[in-house]
Amino acid sequence: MTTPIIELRVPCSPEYVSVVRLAVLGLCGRIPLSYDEVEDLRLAVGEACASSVYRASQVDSNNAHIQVVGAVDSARIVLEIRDDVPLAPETESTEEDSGLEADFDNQQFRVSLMQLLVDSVEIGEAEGGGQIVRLVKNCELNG
Amino acid sequence: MTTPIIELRVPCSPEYVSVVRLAVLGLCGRIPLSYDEVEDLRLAVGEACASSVYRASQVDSNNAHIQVVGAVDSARIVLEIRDDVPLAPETESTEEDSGLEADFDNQQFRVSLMQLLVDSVEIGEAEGGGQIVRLVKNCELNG
Amino acid sequence: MDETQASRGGTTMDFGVSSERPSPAIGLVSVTGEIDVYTSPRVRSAMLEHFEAGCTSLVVDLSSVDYLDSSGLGILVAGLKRARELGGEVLLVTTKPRIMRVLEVTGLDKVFNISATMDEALQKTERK
Amino acid sequence: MDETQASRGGTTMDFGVSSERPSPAIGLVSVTGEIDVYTSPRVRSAMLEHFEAGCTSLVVDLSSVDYLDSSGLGILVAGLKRARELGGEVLLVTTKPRIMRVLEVTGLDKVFNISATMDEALQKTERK
Ligand SMILES: Nc1ncnc2c1ncn2[C@@H]1O[C@H](COP(=O)(O)OP(=O)(O)O)[C@@H](O)[C@H]1O
Ligand SMILES: Nc1ncnc2c1ncn2[C@@H]1O[C@H](COP(=O)(O)OP(=O)(O)O)[C@@H](O)[C@H]1O
Repeated sequence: MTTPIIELRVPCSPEYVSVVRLAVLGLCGRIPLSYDEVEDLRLAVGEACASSVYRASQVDSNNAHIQVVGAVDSARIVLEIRDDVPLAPETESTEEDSGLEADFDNQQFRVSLMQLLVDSVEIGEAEGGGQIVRLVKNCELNG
Repeated sequence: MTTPIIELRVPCSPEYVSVVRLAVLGLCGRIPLSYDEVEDLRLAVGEACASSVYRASQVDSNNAHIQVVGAVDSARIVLEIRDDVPLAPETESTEEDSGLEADFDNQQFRVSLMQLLVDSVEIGEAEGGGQIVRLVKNCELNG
Repeated sequence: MDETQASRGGTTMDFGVSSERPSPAIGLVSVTGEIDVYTSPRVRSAMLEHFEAGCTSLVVDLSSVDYLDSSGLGILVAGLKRARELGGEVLLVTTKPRIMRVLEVTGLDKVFNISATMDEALQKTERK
Repeated sequence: MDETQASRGGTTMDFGVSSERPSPAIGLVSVTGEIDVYTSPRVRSAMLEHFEAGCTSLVVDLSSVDYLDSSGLGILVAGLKRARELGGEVLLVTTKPRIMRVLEVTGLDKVFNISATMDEALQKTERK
């Protein structure tokens, strides 16, 4: 990653995902991306955060945080979304007793959506055991 | 300060002040403040950042950063805006050779403006030598 | 309030859900604001209430929604599954390019019946 | 583009300054977006250009500005000082409550001549 230029840390809970999206919007004001490219990136970042929030809810991680590090240059914007929620071993998704299952709303779908929205998505394990999602969006120069 | 809930770190330069303002806007979505109260707070935060940016420009601090720590509860929002720009000894403001002096645009005016906009402003020296501005805005419950 | 809120960048403060039942079998859910991991449970509740009241088809008005993430998509798809089990369907109302983009990119524009206006959607449900 | 930009919360992407000279003595500066520590130098340049071209009075159209910080205020006050030295003045155009709020809280609503419309401001300069 090139020089990190912004860092943001919020609680890993649903109500703070919009704070991250707004900060990313601010960061995008500094680079040559079109309206649609910015919105695609904002959605991808929202998905990465939603993935962290979902994993935190599965393990009752009340003190978990999401950290976002963003770097931009004239050619691309790189965003790393990292959490400190222990990566669980793969489990069968548990059925809720709710009567309207959001079983479509799973982690794999989030990953696919991110891949459709940005130029590169890498998912790995952070030091200390959380998840890192690294999103890259290339900028078209003079675009 | 109560539990810090968001932390944001950006380069101490003019183009990143709007990123901070947008993140504060996101944070304000979580608390019972009116539209005008939120805008007052956003302006106060912008002034604190402008003060850091101005001081960095005076000492050629290219690698300086602004760190914002925000905490909210139902009664108030507390924002600390901290930089790592060495606090200069008081100097006479130097005249630019520009022909349109912004001599009104000084640090004291920023402090006064912040005091008019939020309920409490405290300015101090950060560990390591930078400036900390601590802004408190009280929330009217059910307001 | 609408204009000032809008100019402040769509925080979740602006979020709202309202419900109506134009006929016993049809539930109408109108959403304003951003549908994300924080707000989508409220959309889910409104949809569930209609099913529990005996509706078989839902019309979800997204014409004032400009952000829709996978949490919201998941809830819409779950609602569609439920409606189909009951012999009904879920119709979406939107013309917003960003919402169309998300539906297209996920292929869901082919799964949902999408209308430009509420009237058009209601006519489609009546025709059945 | 205007509507979508506005709904995205006023990033400095939307910023713009344009200049006109309706008469040799009067410079007109129209600003769109947020005036802050990043964008205010562009307002300053536009004002300076008019003075250098021989204008003695400026009309600064802030009717599409919804954020104005101390950097912007400083530049407007510096411009007013220069204009007064030349026997002219600086007129502001705005009806935005947030801009009026900043001018009132700083007492600058009593220092600047503020008009609701550009026409009103231009009439005031002609009357002199
Ligand atoms: N394409 C991918 N590349 C890297 N990691 C992936 C990919 N797809 C899924 N993962 C990882 O696998 C985890 C579980 O995915 P999945 O099995 O779809 O979740 P669910 O429990 O909802 O079924 C995700 O959180 C993600 O970290
Ligand atoms: N009311 C105050 N409370 C605490 N500190 C203050 C106050 N007013 C000014 N300061 C401090 O003094 C510094 C210099 O202010 P000032 O002399 O007005 O700046 P300038 O160099 O523009 O004249 C500010 O950066 C601020 O840290």
